[in-house]
Amino acid sequence: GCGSTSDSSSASGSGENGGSVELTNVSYDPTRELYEAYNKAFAAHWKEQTGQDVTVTQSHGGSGKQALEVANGLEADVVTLALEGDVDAIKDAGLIEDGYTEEFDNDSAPYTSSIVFLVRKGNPKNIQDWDDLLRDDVGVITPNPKTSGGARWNYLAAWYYFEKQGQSEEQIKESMKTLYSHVLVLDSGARGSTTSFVENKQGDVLLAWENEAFLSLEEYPGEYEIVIPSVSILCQPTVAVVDEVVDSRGTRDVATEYLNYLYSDEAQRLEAENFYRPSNEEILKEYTSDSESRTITEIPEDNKWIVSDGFELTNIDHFGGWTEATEKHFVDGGIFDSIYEEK
Amino acid sequence: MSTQSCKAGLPKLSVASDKEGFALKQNEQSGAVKWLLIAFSAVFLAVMLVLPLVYVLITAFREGIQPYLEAVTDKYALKSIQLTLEATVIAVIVNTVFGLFASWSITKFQFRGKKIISTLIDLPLTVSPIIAGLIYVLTFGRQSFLYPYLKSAHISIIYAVPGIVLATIFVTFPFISREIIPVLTAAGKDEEEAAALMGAGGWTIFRRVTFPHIKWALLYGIVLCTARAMGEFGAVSVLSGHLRGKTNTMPLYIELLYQGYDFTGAFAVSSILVVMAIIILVLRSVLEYRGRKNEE
Amino acid sequence: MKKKRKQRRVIPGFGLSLGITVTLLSLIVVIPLCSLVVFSSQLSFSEFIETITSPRVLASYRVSFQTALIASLINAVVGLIIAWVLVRYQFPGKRIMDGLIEVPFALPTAVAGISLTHMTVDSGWVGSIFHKFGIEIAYTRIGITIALVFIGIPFVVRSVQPVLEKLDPQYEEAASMLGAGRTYSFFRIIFPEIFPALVAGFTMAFARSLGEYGSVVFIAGNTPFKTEITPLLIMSQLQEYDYASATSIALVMLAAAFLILFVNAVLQSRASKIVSGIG
Amino acid sequence: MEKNYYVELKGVNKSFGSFQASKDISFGIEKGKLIGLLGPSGSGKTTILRMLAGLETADSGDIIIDGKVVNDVPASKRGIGFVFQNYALFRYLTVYENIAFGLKVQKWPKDKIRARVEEMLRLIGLEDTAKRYPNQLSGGQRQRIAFARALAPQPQLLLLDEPFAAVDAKVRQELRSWLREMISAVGVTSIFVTHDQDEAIEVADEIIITNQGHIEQIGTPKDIYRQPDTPFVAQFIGQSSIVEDFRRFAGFAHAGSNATRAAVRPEYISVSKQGEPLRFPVNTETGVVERTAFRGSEIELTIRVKDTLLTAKRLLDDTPVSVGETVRVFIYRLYAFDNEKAYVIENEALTSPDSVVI
Amino acid sequence: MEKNYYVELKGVNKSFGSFQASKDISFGIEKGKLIGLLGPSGSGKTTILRMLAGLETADSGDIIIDGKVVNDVPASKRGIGFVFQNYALFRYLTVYENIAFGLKVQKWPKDKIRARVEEMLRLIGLEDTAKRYPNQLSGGQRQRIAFARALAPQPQLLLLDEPFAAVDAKVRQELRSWLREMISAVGVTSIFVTHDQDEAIEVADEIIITNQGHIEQIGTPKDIYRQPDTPFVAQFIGQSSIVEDFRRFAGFAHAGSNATRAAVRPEYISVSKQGEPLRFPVNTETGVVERTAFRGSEIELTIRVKDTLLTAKRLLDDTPVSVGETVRVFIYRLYAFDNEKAYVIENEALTSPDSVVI
Ligand SMILES: Nc1ncnc2c1ncn2[C@@H]1O[C@H](COP(=O)(O)OP(=O)(O)OP(=O)(O)O)[C@@H](O)[C@H]1O
Ligand SMILES: Nc1ncnc2c1ncn2[C@@H]1O[C@H](COP(=O)(O)OP(=O)(O)OP(=O)(O)O)[C@@H](O)[C@H]1O
Ligand SMILES: [Mg+2]
Ligand SMILES: [Mg+2]
Ligand SMILES: O=S(=O)([O-])[O-]
Repeated sequence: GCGSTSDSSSASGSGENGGSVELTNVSYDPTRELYEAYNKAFAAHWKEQTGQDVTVTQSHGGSGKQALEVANGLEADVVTLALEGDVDAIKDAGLIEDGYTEEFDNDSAPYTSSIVFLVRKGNPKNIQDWDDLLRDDVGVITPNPKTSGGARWNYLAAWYYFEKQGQSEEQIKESMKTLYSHVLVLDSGARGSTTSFVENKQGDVLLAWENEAFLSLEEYPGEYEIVIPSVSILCQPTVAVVDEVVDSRGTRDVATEYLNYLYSDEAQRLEAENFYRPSNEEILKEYTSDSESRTITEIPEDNKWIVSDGFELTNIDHFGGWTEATEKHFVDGGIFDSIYEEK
Repeated sequence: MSTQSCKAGLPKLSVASDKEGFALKQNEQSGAVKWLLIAFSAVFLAVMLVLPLVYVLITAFREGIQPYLEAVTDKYALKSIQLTLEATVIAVIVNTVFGLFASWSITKFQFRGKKIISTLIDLPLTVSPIIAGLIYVLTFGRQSFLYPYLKSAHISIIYAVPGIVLATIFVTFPFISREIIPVLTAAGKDEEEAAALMGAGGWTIFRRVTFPHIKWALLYGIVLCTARAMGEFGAVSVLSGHLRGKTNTMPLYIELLYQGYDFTGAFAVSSILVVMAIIILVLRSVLEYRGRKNEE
Repeated sequence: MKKKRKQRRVIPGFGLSLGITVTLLSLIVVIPLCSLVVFSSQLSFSEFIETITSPRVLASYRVSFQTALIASLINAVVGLIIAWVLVRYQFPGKRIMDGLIEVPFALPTAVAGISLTHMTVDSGWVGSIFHKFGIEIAYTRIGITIALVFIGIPFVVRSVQPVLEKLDPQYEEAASMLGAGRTYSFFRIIFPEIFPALVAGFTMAFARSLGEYGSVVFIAGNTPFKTEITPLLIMSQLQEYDYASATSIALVMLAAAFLILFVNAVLQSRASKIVSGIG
Repeated sequence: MEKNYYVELKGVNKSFGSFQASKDISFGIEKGKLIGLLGPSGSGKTTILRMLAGLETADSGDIIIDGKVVNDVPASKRGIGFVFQNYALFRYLTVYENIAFGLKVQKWPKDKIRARVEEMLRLIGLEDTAKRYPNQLSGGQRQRIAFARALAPQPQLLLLDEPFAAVDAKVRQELRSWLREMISAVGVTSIFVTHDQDEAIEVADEIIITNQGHIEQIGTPKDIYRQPDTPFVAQFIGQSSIVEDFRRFAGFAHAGSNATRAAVRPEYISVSKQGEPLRFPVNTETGVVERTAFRGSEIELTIRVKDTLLTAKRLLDDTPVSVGETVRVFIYRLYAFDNEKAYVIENEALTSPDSVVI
Repeated sequence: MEKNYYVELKGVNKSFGSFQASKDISFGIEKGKLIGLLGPSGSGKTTILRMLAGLETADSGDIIIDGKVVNDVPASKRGIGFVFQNYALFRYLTVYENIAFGLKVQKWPKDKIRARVEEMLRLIGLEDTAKRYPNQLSGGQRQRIAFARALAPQPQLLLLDEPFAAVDAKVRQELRSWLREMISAVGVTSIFVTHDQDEAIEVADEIIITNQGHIEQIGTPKDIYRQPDTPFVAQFIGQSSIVEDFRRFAGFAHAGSNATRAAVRPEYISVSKQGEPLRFPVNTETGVVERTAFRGSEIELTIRVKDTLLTAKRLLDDTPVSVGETVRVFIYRLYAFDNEKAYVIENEALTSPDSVVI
């Protein structure tokens, strides 16, 4: 009973009016709520523009894992992943053409984010910064950098902190090892970690996407607090059209528009409301507060949730871009592996 | 090699026997031990098996009936139920066909390679579901030599419904044959020989002579196969691609809800799965009880 | 002597049934399993050895084997008691108890995993009790073990139960006529009779536990070196696109499953040699 | 005057649910005797044996062994040897361990156990099987091991439930004599159950005949064979033809008692060809041979006499008789019975003085 | 001159793996005869039957039924009735459906099936069991149903594999005569397998004796009983005592042939008390009675004669003989055998003119 033709290839032309089209968006873990909202907006937009009904099928999971599944045959028209490095993996498999980062604005990152700490109400362990994670009484929750994009950002942010402390590479590795030895649960995706921390009450601190942390604040008002470390990293989730798939399914137009529309004002606001930082400076400002407090206990009434000052954000360029960073830290036998191997 | 070894592999659902004979009499002498053991068993089963069931149901209705209904009638929930049922039905059909033919050839004929075949039939029982998923990824994925052909024929197997069905078939593959083979082995082949001698054809022999012997074993095999197929998580998870509404079976959808902070939804869908499985188990008991009664 | 005539098969349907059997078997089991071997051969032998003996992998074997072993041992003991209770005693609620044994089959592993996790976290129904005594269940090996006990219990009960039911009461009567007490005759006479079935049930539970994923991922902390089971490691290798490692480790697991089955087969054949002369 | 019984049952009853398997069973057995419990299937033989052994509890009545009422003594404490129908040898123990089992339980010292087991093995002539498992033995050998196992702890009473049921015809024959000799050699009081009359007659010192839960007759094999007490025994024992109205036969017309039916055994019928000299010329009947069957050493004849079919035998070396031939039939003796009792009745020719003998 | 055989086997061989279960089997059976295949367990009886039925394929040799070589005719087309050892009744079909099965397969019209099944049920006297399932019948009843099922499609040849093995001793006795009569009534050529000589002797027109895969002797029961051809048959048939050097016995010193061993059957031994008149005063031996056993209608004596134990019988009504008594023993006849053949040897007293008869 195997071998029926896949039903995801049933795009019925992109005729001027009427008809329908299906699109598959393979994304990373925390964007579930964002794309649920965005897909509605986009459907309306596309209907208006072409008269076609568009149905978007979502798939979420650890970003790295998602990328590999796409590379391995999961038929995604577009990927909206946690980092460029993951899209590169798909590119390396030959599914995406070179130069995809130039295809859309802002290096094909329609929204950005950063890494923050989520702690329990009242911050009982008084966790303020990265070095607090080295304390023996602190249990840390973060996903597996091998499979999760967020986890890689977490890792690099921590690395950068220790670097800033003036530690040598050996010392940094030592610190990282200590940090990871405090990790209680190493899930395969950001959402898995959030569940472990929030629902299953594991650990004292969750290293989280900013958006994920705010979402928890929203879902569990009064139960958690966000602590912004003194140093973090600007996360640039990257989107791309999967050329091989759209070409074979004839969905390039809608797929391209799907990603393009992420930069529209409507979408940018939607992203901000889902706690992603819009790439549109104007809209970014609408949500930026002037507070300098690095502890956030609730979502501000005025919806200005973005704290812009009082801490330093590095970015991937500091690590020489994703190719280099992956090569050094995350490949098999990279630094991350060595952190585990020597136990 | 594993033909024999797995003989006791699949649990037998047996109707509790009433004849106690000697044992009962002896136990009269040591009521204390008896009740101690019964109590131990009851507590163990209550905590290990009943409590999780109760937990699922209670959590499902924690927020009342309305959210429950919403959760289980959600578009994606219905899709996942449909997919699960599809995969289960196909797996049961394939495995029933396989089970019947396999047990027929193994118990009614002598041939070379029989041992190997029975070993291979049992193999999926001991293979981790993850590995079960993995082998299909390897066989049909992009890096497989088959991929270009599949691609040009527009056939998707992994990260699509066929992969899910395949994985489900694999993990439940031996369930039915393993129930039937011991019954047929015990029954021997005299009756079939007698029928063949009288000139009966294969189908007649099967329908009139063999089938009545195996019907309860077959029913039990189907029940186990169904229950396991509906609940399969690991193998399907590897192959699914988690496309919401397309390749999410119920267990995967439950995971998705669970991770989307929708615990009510997760447990609501779980409760459906639990109830379906319990219905099947009960149905089977009733059918078997009735059938056995009729036979007497 | 003339060449032997070919044995005619009396019962019809040999070609058809064997044909269908072999075809399905090849398509669903044999060919896919072969790709496992093919893929693991991407690695050289030394790489293969290195992969399957790297510290994290070794640690995952330890976790998997340890928890599976403990769980199956618990199952062997508890399963034996339950089977005994179900066969030998008459008490109210017996039928229900008998029907319950199948619950782990009916309850999907993921659901089982989630609900067991919820129950055993520090704030859970069961976890809170143990938490008072400083025992953590969820996200520890204890949790994994509990999940494995859950999925393994029917194997033991259902393999011992029929043997116990069929066990001729005369063995016990004979022992008691020779003056043996109940305990003595249980260990000397009954136990050897049900031992092969117990081993078979234990083996199945063990093999299943080694491979179990669904119920364990939720309750295991999934922390490398501590609570990462081998199937999860294979899963993460898979998700890391490291097929060579995934298949290598999968091969080890497969070999382990075979070994377990083989040991069982040897024990069964020993037992059957003693009682029937055919090994 | 009461005898000095070693084993005694007094008014024992036993029901399974509403079915009464033993009805008011009373009998006594002297020390050293070998008793056969004989009866049709389901007549309650095994039940009696199991109550004696303590494997079943009597509903009422007393079981007395060696002067002690043992009603409340558990099976394991009665010190009785029991040989089960299918032996119930422990399958996972070797022959040696099987025989040693009872001794180990009684905590005999190791060397004594060894000596005793070896002695038993010698006794049953199976010294070289000590290390084997039961399934590696033939049926007859297993039977002997079961016997040795039961005897090893030196019980004062040995019970055997159909000890020969599971062995095949040829071996059974040998085993019977063997067991008979063994038991008299050891001198243990024994009761064995059988539903085969040849077996009971051949092996037992005394036979207890059971039927539908009660005892029909107790006596030596010869008594039982020659003097059946009840209609059941008259018909059950021997290979009888049943005659509806025996008074029609010459020589039985004036028999006392009002019984009309009778059992006639082949060995009490003499068949002569026309012209052969007759021992009792009076009271012979004529009959027509309906069937002859070769029975190895004899020829079995089915003869119609006065509309009744009788079975008789002639020796192989006698002049052959053929089907349809008219022959002369003389019935020496028959067992008449009514609903309650059986009576031995001899042909009047044997008892009245006016019968002429040539 | 060749007989007109209905069934014939010519040089048939069959091996299972390296084990040769049938060695050069050749025999012929006339139409309408009832043949017994008799031999010890494992001697290849079932194998022969199964090859005839087509359930097993002979490695070489021809099987001829009704003049046609059927080697290549499949079992289902040979039109043979087969009664399996354990009946192989269809457990999930009623008695009626069991008997009707073969007819349905042959697409008989419904009303004819009904008529035939009812006829068969009447024939076997089980009209009222039609609706029952096999497990609701007794062993003897099942046997009859199996028989009816095999006969219903009117086969020309009926094969029965140990038809009485599964029923108990008393029922077996009845069934034997029943079957014998049934088969002669129906007139179907039949072959039945047994390992019980009494059964074969009683039921069969002709007996084929098998041993270790080959045929030892073919003949009527009487022939086989009286004239065993081979050492195996001489020992296998009857209840013989084996004598190591029979020439030591008076009356056998000058027997031709160089055989030394012999089988002596009880019925060829006459035992007389001292003082009883002797039929053959010459060539008697004296012996000491070692054991007497009551055997119902007879007394079995074990007598030591010239250091050899002989089994003999005396009638119950003869003057009793007691253990230790010296008696006179006359052996009429014995079966001497060497490694290849058996010879009937009569006591010289019976053949030489100088023996005196009183
Ligand atoms: N445990 C029991 N429960 C119910 N009925 C029983 C039980 N044991 C024996 N019976 C019944 O009691 C009757 C006598 O049984 P018992 O075994 O003593 O007969 P038996 O003379 O030994 O027969 P057989 O020769 O067949 O062994 C039978 O009708 C049997 O069905
Ligand atoms: N299918 C088989 N495979 C191997 N050996 C066989 C097979 N069938 C029969 N044999 C062997 O062939 C020999 C003859 O077997 P067969 O069944 O013909 O004996 P039999 O005379 O019918 O014995 P019994 O009286 O025990 O039924 C036996 O030694 C048996 O083990
Ligand atoms: Mg009995
Ligand atoms: Mg046979
Ligand atoms: O969604 S993650 O890739 O950040 O796990």
